[in-house]
Amino acid sequence: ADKMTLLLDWYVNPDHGPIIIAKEKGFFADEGLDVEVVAPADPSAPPKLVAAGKADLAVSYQPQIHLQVAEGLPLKRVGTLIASPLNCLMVKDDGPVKTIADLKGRKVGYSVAGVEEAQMRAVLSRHGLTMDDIEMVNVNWSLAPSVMSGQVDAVIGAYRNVELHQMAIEGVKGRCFFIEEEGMPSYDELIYVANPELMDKAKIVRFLAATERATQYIVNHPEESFEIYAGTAPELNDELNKRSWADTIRRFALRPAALDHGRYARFEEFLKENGLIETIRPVSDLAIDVSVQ
Amino acid sequence: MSASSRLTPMQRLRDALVAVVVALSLWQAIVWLSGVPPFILPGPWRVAVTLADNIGLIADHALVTIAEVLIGLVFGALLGAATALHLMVSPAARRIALPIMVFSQAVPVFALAPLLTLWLGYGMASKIAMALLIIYFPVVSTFYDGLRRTDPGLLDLARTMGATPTRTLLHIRLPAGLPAFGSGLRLAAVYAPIGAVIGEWVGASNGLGYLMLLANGRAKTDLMFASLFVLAAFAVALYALVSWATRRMTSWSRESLDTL
Amino acid sequence: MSASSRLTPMQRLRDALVAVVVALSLWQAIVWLSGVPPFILPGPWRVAVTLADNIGLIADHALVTIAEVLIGLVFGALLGAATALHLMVSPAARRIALPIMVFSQAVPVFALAPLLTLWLGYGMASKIAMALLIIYFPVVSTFYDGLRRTDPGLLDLARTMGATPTRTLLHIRLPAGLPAFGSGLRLAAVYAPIGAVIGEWVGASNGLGYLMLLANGRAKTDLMFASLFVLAAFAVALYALVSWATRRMTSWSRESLDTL
Amino acid sequence: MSTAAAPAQALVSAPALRLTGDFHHAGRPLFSGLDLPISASGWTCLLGPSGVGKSTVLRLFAGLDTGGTFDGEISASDGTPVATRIAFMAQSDLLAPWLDVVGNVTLGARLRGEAPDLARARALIERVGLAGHVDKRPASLSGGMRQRVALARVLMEDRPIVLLDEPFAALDARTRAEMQELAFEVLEGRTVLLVTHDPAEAVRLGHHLFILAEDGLTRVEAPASPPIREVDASETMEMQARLFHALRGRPA
Amino acid sequence: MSTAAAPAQALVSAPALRLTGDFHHAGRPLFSGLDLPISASGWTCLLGPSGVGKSTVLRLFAGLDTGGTFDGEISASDGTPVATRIAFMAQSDLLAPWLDVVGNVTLGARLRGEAPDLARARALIERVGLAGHVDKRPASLSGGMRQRVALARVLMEDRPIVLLDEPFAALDARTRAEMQELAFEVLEGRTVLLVTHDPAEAVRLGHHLFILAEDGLTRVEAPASPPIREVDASETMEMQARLFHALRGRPA
Ligand SMILES: Nc1ncnc2c1ncn2[C@@H]1O[C@H](COP(=O)(O)OP(=O)(O)OP(=O)(O)O)[C@@H](O)[C@H]1O
Ligand SMILES: Nc1ncnc2c1ncn2[C@@H]1O[C@H](COP(=O)(O)OP(=O)(O)OP(=O)(O)O)[C@@H](O)[C@H]1O
Ligand SMILES: [Mg+2]
Ligand SMILES: [Mg+2]
Repeated sequence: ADKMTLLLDWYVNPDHGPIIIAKEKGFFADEGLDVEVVAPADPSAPPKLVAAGKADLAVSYQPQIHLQVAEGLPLKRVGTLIASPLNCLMVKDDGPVKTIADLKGRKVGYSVAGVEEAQMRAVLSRHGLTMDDIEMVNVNWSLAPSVMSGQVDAVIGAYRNVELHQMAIEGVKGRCFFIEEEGMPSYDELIYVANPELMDKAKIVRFLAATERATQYIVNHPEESFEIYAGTAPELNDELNKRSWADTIRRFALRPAALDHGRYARFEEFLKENGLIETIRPVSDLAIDVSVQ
Repeated sequence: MSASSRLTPMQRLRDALVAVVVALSLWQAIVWLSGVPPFILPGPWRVAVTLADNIGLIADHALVTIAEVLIGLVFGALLGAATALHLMVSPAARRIALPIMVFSQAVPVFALAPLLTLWLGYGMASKIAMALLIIYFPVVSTFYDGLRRTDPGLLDLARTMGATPTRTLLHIRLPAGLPAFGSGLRLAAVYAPIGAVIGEWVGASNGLGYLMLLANGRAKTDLMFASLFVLAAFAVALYALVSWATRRMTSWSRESLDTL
Repeated sequence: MSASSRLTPMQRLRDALVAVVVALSLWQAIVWLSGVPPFILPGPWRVAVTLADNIGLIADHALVTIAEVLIGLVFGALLGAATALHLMVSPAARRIALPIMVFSQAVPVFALAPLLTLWLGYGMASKIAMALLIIYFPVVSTFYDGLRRTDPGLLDLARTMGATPTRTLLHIRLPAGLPAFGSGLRLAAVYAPIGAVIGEWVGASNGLGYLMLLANGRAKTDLMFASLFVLAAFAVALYALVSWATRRMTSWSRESLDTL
Repeated sequence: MSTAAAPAQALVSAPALRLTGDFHHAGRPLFSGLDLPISASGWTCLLGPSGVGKSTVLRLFAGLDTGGTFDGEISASDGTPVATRIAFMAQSDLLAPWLDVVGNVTLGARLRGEAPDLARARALIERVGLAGHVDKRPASLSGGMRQRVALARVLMEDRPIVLLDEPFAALDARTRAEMQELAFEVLEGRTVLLVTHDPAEAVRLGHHLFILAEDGLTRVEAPASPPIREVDASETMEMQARLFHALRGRPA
Repeated sequence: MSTAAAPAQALVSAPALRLTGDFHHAGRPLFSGLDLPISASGWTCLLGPSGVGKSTVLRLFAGLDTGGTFDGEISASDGTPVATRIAFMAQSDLLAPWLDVVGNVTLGARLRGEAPDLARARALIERVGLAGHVDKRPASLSGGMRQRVALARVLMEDRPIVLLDEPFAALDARTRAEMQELAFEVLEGRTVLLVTHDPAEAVRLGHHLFILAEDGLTRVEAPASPPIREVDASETMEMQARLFHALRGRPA
C-alpha cells in the first residue's frame, strides 16, 4: 500500500469522522493507501508542515487558505471535509444578548485565528453596529468557559456542533447566531490542503474516494459509525462526543472532491474588502478539483 | 530545597502526608470560598473520583510522559553541565555564546514548535527535545554561577600547583560548583514535566499533555485536572528524588538548616 | 552570568556587537543549510525588513509587554525573596509549603489561565500575574538554596551574640545569600518576558504576545518573528541590566573569572 | 582612648564555670571524666596538643554544635545558664565578607537590635591598630588584621564570660603583646577562658593554667604574681620554660 | 617512615631569588625600594608586623594576584621564571572541603594529571600525625589538624622553591617543633622562604633572617651554627631574645 501522512487540524474530534471511519473500515486500504493520522495542538502548524513537504495532506480551514496563499505559502485546497461554516457567535441562552444588536457596549471573546474581526464586522454591520461598539477580547484557550462564567457576553469562533453541547453538559444552555445567516459569505469550515508542487494527485483522488465512502457509511449508519469512532480510543467514548457526532453528520461534505468556485471567489472578495489581503487571486491559485485537472 | 535532611523517613512521610492534606484542604477552600464553577476549577473530590474512574487511561498516558521527562532531564542536565563548564574555560564562549543563549531562551517554545516538528517529527524525540530545552538554561545558568563563585584561594593554589585550566575546572571548580548544580537540577526537576507536556501539545497522540488538551477541548475539566494532578504529583516525586540525589552528591557542603 | 566584570564599556559593546553578528550569521546559516522554508523560519534579512516596515505597530505592542514584564519582575522578585526568607525561619513552611509549591509549579500555566482571567480579568493584571508566577519559583528556589548554604561559622557567631532567628536571617543569611538571589534574578529576567507573553496568549488585545498570535493566525511568519526578535532583544537587555545590578549588589562576593 | 574602649555599661558579675563529663565523636571518645573548673573573674588558660579537644570544650561552653555527643554538665556558680552570657572568638576569624571593619565590629549590636556604640567601636578599632582601615572589607585585610578585627568585635561584646580560641595566633610578637594588654584591660573582671598554643602567652595572662592532653587534664600552677606579667621577668621566663617542657616532654 | 616521606624524584637544583621594586594598593604604597635576596638552597625567614606586606611578597613570588600593583622585578639566579617552580602554602589552609585528608594531600598530582604517589602521601600524613584521620573531610578536623594537612600537601609538591606563609601558626609548641623538623628534613636543598611571627621559629630554622617593617627591610644576622638549631641552646636563646627585642622595640 502507498504510505500517506495526514495532519489533522487539532485533536481527534467528531469533525474528523470520515477520516477515522475510512481508516477503521478499511476504505483507505481498499484504495491501496496506508494513511498515518497525526494530531497537533496548534492548528496553524499543519498547513506549514505540508507546505514544507513534511506531510502529504493537512486538515485546515477555508479562511486560512486565503491568508496563507496571500502570504506566499505553496498550498491549495484539494478536498472538503465539512462543507458549511461551523463557526458561530455563541451567547448564554438566558444572558442579556437576545439579538446581535444587544452586543452594543459588550465584550466579545475570540481565539485568534486571523479573520474573526472581519467576521464580527460583517455580522455587526447588518445590525447597524461597528467594531467601536463592542470590545473584542482574546480568550484564546477557553471559549466556552469564558462565556459560561460571564467574563464575556459572547464568543466568536465557537463550533455549533461542539461548544453548544459542551455548555449543555455543564448545565448552561447556550445559543448560536449562525454567522452565514448574519451577513457572512458562506464557506467550507474544514478542507484538505496540499502542496501543489509536491502532491501526488492520483493518491489524493484515492484518499478522497475513501473518505467519500466513509461519509456515506456514516450517513447511512449513524449509530454503528459512532461505535466504531468511539472504539478507537477510550478517551473518545463520552457523552459530548456522542451528542456532537449526531450533530456533525449532516455537516460532512458528501462530495469531498467537488469544488465550488464561487465560494472561494466570494470569500476572497470579502477578505479584500476587509483589508486582510491586498490583491484578489484567481480561484485556481487557491483551490483545485484534483479529479478533473 | 527540601525539608531538613536530618529528619527520619517516618517524619518525612508524616510531613508529606500533612502537606497533601493541607494542599487538598486549600484547594477545597478555594473552590468553596470563591464559588468558582466546576468547569473552571473542580474540587478535589470530583477530581479524585474522575481519577479513580480513568485510572487505566491516565496511567497509560502518564507512562509516556514520564519516559519523556526522564530522558529529557538526563540529557538536559548533561548538556547544561557541559555548557556551563565550557563557558568557564572559554572567554569567547562567555562573551559571545552567553548573550545568544539568553536571546534564544527568551523565544517562547511555541514559536519553535513547527521548526522542531519539522526537524524531529511528531514522535517522542520532539517531546524530549522540548523537556531538554526548557531545563537547559536553568541548569547552565545556576551551575555556571556556582563555578564562577569558587573560592579564589583554591584557584590560586591550583595555579601554583601547575594545573592546566581544564584540570582546575575538573578538580576545583566542578566540585566547588556542585551545590549550585544541585540547585539547577532541582529547578530542572520541576520544569522538565512542563517541557514534555508542551512538547505533547505541539503534536502527539499520547502522554498526559495530550490527555489534558483533549479533556480541555471537550470541557472535561475533571479529567483535565485529574491528569494535571498526576503530572504535578510526578513532578513532586521527581523533585524529591533529585533533591535527595544532589544532597548526597554534595554531602560535604555544610548546609545549615537547623541551626538558624 | 555575563561577560567578565573586568571589561571596559567599549570592550563590552564590541563583544555585544560580535554576539549579534554571530547570532545573525548562525540564523542565516540555519536558514540556508537546512533549507527551511521562510514561512516556517524566515531569514534575518526578511525579518529586519518586516521589523522596519512595522516598527510603529511593534513598538506600541512592545511597550505594553515591557511594562507588564517590569512590574511582574519587581513583584515576583520581592515575593520570591520574602517566601525564601519565610521558608528559612519557619520549619513548618519548609516541610509543608515547599512540597505544595513544587506541586503548584508543575501545573502548566495554561491550566490556570481560565482561573486567572476569572479572578483578574483580561486587563494587565493577569499578564503581570503570569510573569510573576513564572519567575516566582526560580527566585524562591535559588535564593532559598543560597540562604541555606550560609557559612555555619557565621551562624554560630550570631547565636553567641544573642541574635534572634529573624535578625540572624536579616543580618547574616540575607547578605550571605545575595549572590544566589542574583542567580535567581538573572534567570527571572530571562523568563519574565515569556510569562508576560503567555499571559497575553491567554487573553489580551495588545502586547507582543498578542501580536505574535495575530501574525501567526494571519500566516504572517515574518511579522511573528519580528515581534519575537524584539521580545528576545528586550530579554537580553533586561538580563544585562539585572546582571549589572546584582553584580553591584554583591560586589564583596569574590567571583573569579579571569583567574582560572 | 583607652577609656573610650572601656565598656559603657556597668559590669555584670562574672560567675565561675565548670564543665564535667565525657565527649565522643560517633563512638570515638575525645575525652572522658573531664572536670574543668573556670574560676570567676579571671583568666583561665587551656593548652594542649592539636586535635585534643580544646576548641570542642570552648564550643560546649558556648552551647554550639560540636559534631559529637557530650555527656555531662556545664554549670555556672550563680546557677543561671552559661551559653546566653558569653562572648566567643573562634579559631578562624569568621568575619562577614560583606561588612567593612566597622560593620564587623558592631555586628553584635545589630544582631541584638541595639544601636551600635560607634564611638566605642572606633576607639577599639584604633586600639587594635586599624584606624586607617575602617572601611576595608575583610578581603582587603591581611591575616593578622582580620584577627584583630575579630578581637575588636569580641571586645565590643559586653559579656561576663568570654571564650577566646587562639585569639593572637596570627599576630607578630609585638602586636601580640599589645593585643594581650588590650584584651586584659578591657576584659577586667570577666571570666575569661583562653585557648592558646603559646606557653609565653599563657604564663603572661593566666590566673590559672590547664593542659589538656590525650590522657586527661593537668593543672599547672601559675606564677605567684598577678597577671598581666612582664614577659622577661625571671619568674615568668622560668615558668614559661617549665610549661614548655611540660608540653613538649610528654612521651611521643 | 622518614625515608618514605622523602621525595621520590632526584632533586632539581634550587636557585637563589631576588625581589626588587615598589608596591602599592590603589596609590597607597605598601613598600618601596624593596630589595629582598633569597639565597639558594636554604631557609630565609621573613618577619615583621602584621599588615606590613609579608604575604604580599610571597604572593608576588608565586605569581598570584595581590589586589595591588607591583612595579619591579622578580628574578631567579638561573634566569628561568620563578612562578612555575614553586610550592606555596598560604596563610589560610585552603583545603578543598569535598576532599578527605588523602585527597587534599594528593591534590597537586591530580591537578597536574600525574598518578598520585599514595605511599608517600600516607607516609607524610603519618609524619604530620594524622594517620588515624586519613578519610576525614576538613570540616571534621581541628584548626591545627587542618594546618598539618596543608603542610603535608606542600611537602608532597616536589619543587625547588617553597613559599611558606606562617605554616605552623595554629600548632601547639610540641607539634610545632616536630613539624619544623619534618619540613626541614623534607625540604633539604630547596630554596625556602618562610614568613613567620615566631622569633624562636625563625632562629631555629633560618639560614637568613629579614625583618620587613613600614620603614623598610632589615637584615638580621643568623646564629653561626647551621640550622636546624636546638631550641634551648644558649646561642639560640640569646639570638631569640635579640630578635624579639628588635621586633618589639620599634617606636610605636
Ligand atoms: N585587595 C586589597 N586592597 C587593598 N589593600 C589590600 C588588599 N589586599 C591586601 N591589602 C593590604 O595590604 C597590606 C599587606 O597585606 P599582607 O597580607 O601582605 O600583610 P602581612 O604582612 O602578611 O600581614 P599578616 O602578618 O597580618 O598576615 C595590608 O595592609 C592590607 O590591608
Ligand atoms: N564533625 C566532626 N566529626 C568527627 N570528628 C570531629 C568533628 N569535629 C571535630 N572532630 C575531631 O575532634 C577532635 C578535637 O577537635 P578540636 O577542634 O576540639 O581540637 P583542638 O584541641 O581545638 O585542636 P587545635 O589545637 O588543632 O585547634 C579532633 O580530633 C577532630 O578530628
Ligand atoms: Mg582548636
Ligand atoms: Mg600575612
